[in-house]
Amino acid sequence: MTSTDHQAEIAADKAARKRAKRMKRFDNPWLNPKLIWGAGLLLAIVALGLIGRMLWNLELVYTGSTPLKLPPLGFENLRKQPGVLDYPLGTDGSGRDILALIIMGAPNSLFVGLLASLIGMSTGIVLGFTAGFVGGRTDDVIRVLSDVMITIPPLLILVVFQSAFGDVSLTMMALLIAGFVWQSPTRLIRAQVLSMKQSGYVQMAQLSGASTTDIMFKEMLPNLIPYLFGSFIASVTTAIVTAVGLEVLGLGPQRIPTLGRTIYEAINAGALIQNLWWWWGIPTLLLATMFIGLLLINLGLDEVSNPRLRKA
Amino acid sequence: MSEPVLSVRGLKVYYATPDGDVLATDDISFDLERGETLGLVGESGSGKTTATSGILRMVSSPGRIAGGRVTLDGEDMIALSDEEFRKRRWSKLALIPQGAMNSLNPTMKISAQIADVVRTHTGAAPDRARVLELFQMVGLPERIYEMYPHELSGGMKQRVCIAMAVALNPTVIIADEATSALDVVVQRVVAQTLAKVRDALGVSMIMIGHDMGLMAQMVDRIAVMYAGKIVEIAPVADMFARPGHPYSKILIESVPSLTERRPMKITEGITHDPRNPPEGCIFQLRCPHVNDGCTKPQPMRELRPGQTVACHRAEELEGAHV
Amino acid sequence: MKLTKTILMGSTLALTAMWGAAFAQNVAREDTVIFDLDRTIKDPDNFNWFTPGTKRMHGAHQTMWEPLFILNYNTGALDPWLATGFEANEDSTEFTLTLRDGVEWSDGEAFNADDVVFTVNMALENEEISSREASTIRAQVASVEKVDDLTVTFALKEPNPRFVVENFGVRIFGSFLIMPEHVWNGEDPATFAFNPPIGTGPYTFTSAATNRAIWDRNDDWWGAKTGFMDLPEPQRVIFLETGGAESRAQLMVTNELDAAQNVGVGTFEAIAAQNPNVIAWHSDYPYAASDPCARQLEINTTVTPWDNPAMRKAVAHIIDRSQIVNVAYEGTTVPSETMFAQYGSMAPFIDAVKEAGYGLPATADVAAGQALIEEAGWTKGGDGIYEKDGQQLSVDIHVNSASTEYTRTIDIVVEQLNRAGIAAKAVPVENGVFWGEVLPFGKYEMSYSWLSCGSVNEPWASMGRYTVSDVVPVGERSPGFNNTARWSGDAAAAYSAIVDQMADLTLGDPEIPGMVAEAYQHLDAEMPFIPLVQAAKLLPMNTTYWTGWPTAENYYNHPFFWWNHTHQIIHNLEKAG
Amino acid sequence: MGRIPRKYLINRLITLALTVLIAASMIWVIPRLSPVDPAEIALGRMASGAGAVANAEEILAQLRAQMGIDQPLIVQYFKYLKGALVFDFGLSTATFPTPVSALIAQALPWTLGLMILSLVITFVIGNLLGALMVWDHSPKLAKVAIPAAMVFTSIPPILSGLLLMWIFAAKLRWFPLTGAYGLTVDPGWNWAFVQSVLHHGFLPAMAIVIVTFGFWALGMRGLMITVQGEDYVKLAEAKGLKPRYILYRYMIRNAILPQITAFALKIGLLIAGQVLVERIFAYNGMGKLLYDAILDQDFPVIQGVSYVIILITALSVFIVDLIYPFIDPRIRHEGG
Repeated sequence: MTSTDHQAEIAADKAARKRAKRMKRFDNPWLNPKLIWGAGLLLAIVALGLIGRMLWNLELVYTGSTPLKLPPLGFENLRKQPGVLDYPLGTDGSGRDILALIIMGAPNSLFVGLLASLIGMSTGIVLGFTAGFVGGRTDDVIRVLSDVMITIPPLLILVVFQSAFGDVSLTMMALLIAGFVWQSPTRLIRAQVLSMKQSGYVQMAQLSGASTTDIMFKEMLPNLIPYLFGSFIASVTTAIVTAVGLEVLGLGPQRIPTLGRTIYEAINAGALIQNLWWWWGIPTLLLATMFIGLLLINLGLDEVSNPRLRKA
Repeated sequence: MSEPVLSVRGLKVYYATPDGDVLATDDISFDLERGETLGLVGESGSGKTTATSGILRMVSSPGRIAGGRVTLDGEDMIALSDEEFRKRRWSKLALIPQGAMNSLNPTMKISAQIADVVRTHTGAAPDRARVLELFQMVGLPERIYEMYPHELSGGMKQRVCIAMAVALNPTVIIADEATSALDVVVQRVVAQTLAKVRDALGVSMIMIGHDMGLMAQMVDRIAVMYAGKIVEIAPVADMFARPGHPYSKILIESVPSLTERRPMKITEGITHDPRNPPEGCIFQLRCPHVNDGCTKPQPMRELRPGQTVACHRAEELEGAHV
Repeated sequence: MKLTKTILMGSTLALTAMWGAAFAQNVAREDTVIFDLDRTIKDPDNFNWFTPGTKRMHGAHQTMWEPLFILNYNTGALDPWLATGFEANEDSTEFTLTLRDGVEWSDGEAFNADDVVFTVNMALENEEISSREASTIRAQVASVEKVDDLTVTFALKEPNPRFVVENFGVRIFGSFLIMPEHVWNGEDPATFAFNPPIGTGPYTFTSAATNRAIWDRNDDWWGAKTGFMDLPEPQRVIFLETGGAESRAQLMVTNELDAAQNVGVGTFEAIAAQNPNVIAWHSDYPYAASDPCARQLEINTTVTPWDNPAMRKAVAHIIDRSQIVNVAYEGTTVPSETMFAQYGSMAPFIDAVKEAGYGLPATADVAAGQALIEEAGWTKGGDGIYEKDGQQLSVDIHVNSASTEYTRTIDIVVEQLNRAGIAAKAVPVENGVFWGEVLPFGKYEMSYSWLSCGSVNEPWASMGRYTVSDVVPVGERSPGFNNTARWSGDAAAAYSAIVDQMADLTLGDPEIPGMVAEAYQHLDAEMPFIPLVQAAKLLPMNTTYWTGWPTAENYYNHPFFWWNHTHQIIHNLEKAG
Repeated sequence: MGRIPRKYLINRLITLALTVLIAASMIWVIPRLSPVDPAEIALGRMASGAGAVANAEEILAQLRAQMGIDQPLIVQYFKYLKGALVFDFGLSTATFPTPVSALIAQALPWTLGLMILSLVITFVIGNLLGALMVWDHSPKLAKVAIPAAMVFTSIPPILSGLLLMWIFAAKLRWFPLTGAYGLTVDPGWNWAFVQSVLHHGFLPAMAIVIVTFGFWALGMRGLMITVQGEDYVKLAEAKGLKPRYILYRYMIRNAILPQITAFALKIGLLIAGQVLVERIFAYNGMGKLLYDAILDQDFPVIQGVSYVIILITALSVFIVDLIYPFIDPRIRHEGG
């Protein structure tokens, strides 16, 4: 073997190793670009909340702490007042700084969405597994319960909450919404469990004397994870949309700034006709960002679990 | 010999991956004579189904037809527009699919699924008598006319697929492992039905499968595929008597008799990375007879009339045991 | 399947029934005046105003049912309408009303003393009819008698010099409306729907759905025939539900509405910028007209530490009224100087209080307030909040969440108190709960309200609400929402004595202003409630089709067109152009 | 189409009755958990107008009697159930003493008519767009435009309504601003009225469509991905069927089935979800009624509306259960 051959071989080997490394990276389906972008957008919102809290004066979320209805920097409002650096995203009709509002509000909306669907999903997982695995009367009860719950309008319950407590906290709101997002994971998991019960490896596990809970959580759960992830993201979206809907109705938390409540106040104050677009527009933009983030994660997850969808 | 009804030349179907193309079907060429049945064999993943996808232009993303020519009745199939090609489908080139269990639309009646293909290509729906005639041809009872797929057994569904394939008297039928999902008895009966229909209509057929025993009974010639390439084509008798390629030998020796079945002989050695095939013979990593010459390109060459093979040691190995 | 069918059929029937009343011929837009309705007409087929609901303010008492008198907010005088005048006896226990001659119901029957006696007796005899006006009559009137066709005498249970203005004069919102005896006779007043309705007004009912009511002019109106007044110019009056500030603003811009309900000042400016024909009470900033109910902070005088008058006084010092005006009202109103609504007719009393030195400053004197708190033994803790015996000085302020006007005001007060060292917190409560459970039972420390509301042309109506006779323990209902602060003690007793004396004096008695000032010293010293700001309503009015709207320059009366006095507005409208 | 076996029908009916009974009981119990006394609230509301009311205790006792809340809870409960059977929910507290049923009768036609229609349109559009996101033959633009359009789903419906109102009614004046029909048309079954109803209904319907189609589109997308991989779709392609025919008969036809169930389950929620759209357009459907009732804490009305929503949902599920075997031949009418 000549030395040039040898060198060529080394080079080829290097190239191959590099290629293998790259392949590995690309082959990891979790590094899907949509997934990364989606997660990035959500993280940006969380970061806005965390970093904003450190850098910005949060006293500005209180009524009357700023001049009214100032536009964002570089714009002018109907009264020809220009935006100022002190309130770069403008102020609302009660003298509150929009930037401070979204620093406080945006993570709150995300928090409600995540918490609600986390609780909802956990309930759904437990009930879905129980219904699918135990079957019989238990299954009937869970099915009827979820059918009943899906028919009851959440508004009714929230109105009662409000009259009982005067106000709802973020956690209470999340709990309430969780009461309306557990049904679909329950159904999904029940159906999956029923079909998986027939599959070989679960029967094998049963024959080998594994306990029911072991089979449920050690054998079946891991196989359901892609479904659960997709379902989780979908329910976060639903929960945020529901929460914002309630806030826009004026039924959300009263004293805690949320994006929905900011939009509610803007609409109540006639912000549209006054061309105070930053008041409703910026929170809406943030909601849209959140939604796009969740949508991208959802699309990304589909591609992870369904390679056919991956682009060349 | 007359003009072949179907001629495939240098067909390449590549699947794109982030790290370069997978050569699912690389440069395959063969002819199908009129009235002939060609068997296409090889182990799973050897590119048999991909090859038919290429011929049927049903390669979906991320795959693509990277080159080659398919001529059917003297017409270049690859050059046709999508819409033109769609019109050729089924009327000239029909498919009996691999998974008959799931190949029928669960929400449409059997008769409607036969009717819609006829209507699409002839402009008029077939009358009931024609559909029943097709049923009779494949041995299906009349009562299934009003039935839905889930009400049929697997064998019946496969017959429906056969009936559907011949509904328009196509020039060529591709039977893609048409019987592999069925149990042995049913398999035999369905295969007989298929043979019967083929003989009755005199249609040319490409039969895909890995069951050499079944092939021996059904086909006129056999093409053996390995890792996306055709390594040998020969008349069925020659193939069984004097296989030219070591891989063909392995396949054949895995069939001890026509009645007894046993798994294909497992060969030692590693398969190559499909993105990065070795220089020269595609089979060199698993071939028991590999030598230095195997790293040189192995073009198909004629071993004897009608039998072509892609192995430079074909002559010396002939007769040798694996 | 059967159930679905039943529902479908039922709703189809309801739909057809709802549209039963046929519309009259089309009336051109320039002959129509469209008023804004901020509520759904829940029960458009029912015109029994004795039961509550939107049964009057969708045009019924603005176009069809006329009051006996209309209180003129500018002059303080009672303008006669269906009645021509009244006389009271010496001690204000007997009132004799004279009705106008020639008044007719729209079906041609004469309107006379029989109708008045019949309607009043109906209210007296039927306890189940629950409208506020009927209850008030029941509470005040002992008996009613017809003297002749045009004269009626009322005997009262107690002396009440304000009897006519309170019951028949459209003092606030409505008045006791007289119903036609020939229609109502023999009907159960609690359930009678009175459909089709008739009245004496120049308009008759044409049709109503949940979101609009249409009234068409009766060219045979008695007023034109007798020369009382010309026929009003609009041929048709529509009350239209608009669905919130944004939509009413858009309707105003596109000239699909002639008079709109309250909007914010920014919204008004935006409307006016897009439609220069739209005007308001004042032609310039602050545009708005003042509302008769001034806003206040009510303090529960039974809860420590707010049972100490000095502490209440301290809060009064800390509150900066001008900031409330600037932020919550965007400058469209003014800080309250006294407990009274600042109408021209109230000027003598307000001036008397101010001259006596009890007028309230517009800005805060935080230092004075803090001095009072410190005198009471509180010291500032590390976080800037006052403490005593390890307890922080804190307060919950209940506020009705129905309007951002309310919540925003309290948000500001809360901020002001916190900055001064009182840990204040707003507790927003739903409208019905606020009025039904919080206020009357004294279940609050401080609350935002307008309970000193009432006086528009004399002081007693407001002042009489804080007398000791209405004091009940916390947990019991304050009678008539009077003195929910539960203000008692020597000062309160002295105040009550003067106010009770005032009650029996006739309207316009020259002694009253002096007595007001005398009584007010006790209020000023003890502050059971702290007047905040005057309330204001910014009502956009459109001059594209109609002119003659009530404004500060054209002050024939106030512009609240959901009140019973709107007859005056409609009579004043003139076609534009 | 076969006939529905009696046993199956009875079974479904029992499930229907049971669901409605439990749900109806829950909406009866929930408001009673609230510490608020409806009679006090009604009185408070009377007083809130002018800040005073005479003879409070007397009126209160009457209100209690008329509302039936002076009776023992168990009596109230059975009275409620009995009333619910004939759609009698007592009297509204906000507009006392209007019967709740009268309020619902006014609102229901609009909800059943236009609002459900718009929900059906949403369902059709959403599913179609979801299918187009997956379909190989969709225009390139669709694959970019549809996911982009789905961002609207994140916008609160009230904002979408206001923006549509602002652009198409206030600025362009293509559509009327508010109301369910014009001021000058004669309500009844005549063309001018129908036209006016459609003209007025378009924007509220659109406001609902653009914020809810994304939900269906996403669901459909997932289902289409699964169906697209099915052998029968591949065979259909090999059969040379026209792509559009494959899309409708082979793909959507199969993918839509779970969506139909979801629609039946969601319909009540969707009706309740459009309260603010109805409010800003002053469109007097069930949503608006519910909105007003919420603002007024008018529990009898909230109860009545919730009951009707529950009934609509339960009936939709019932109907879907009955017709499902006809749209999905794999399912039979079985006992369970």
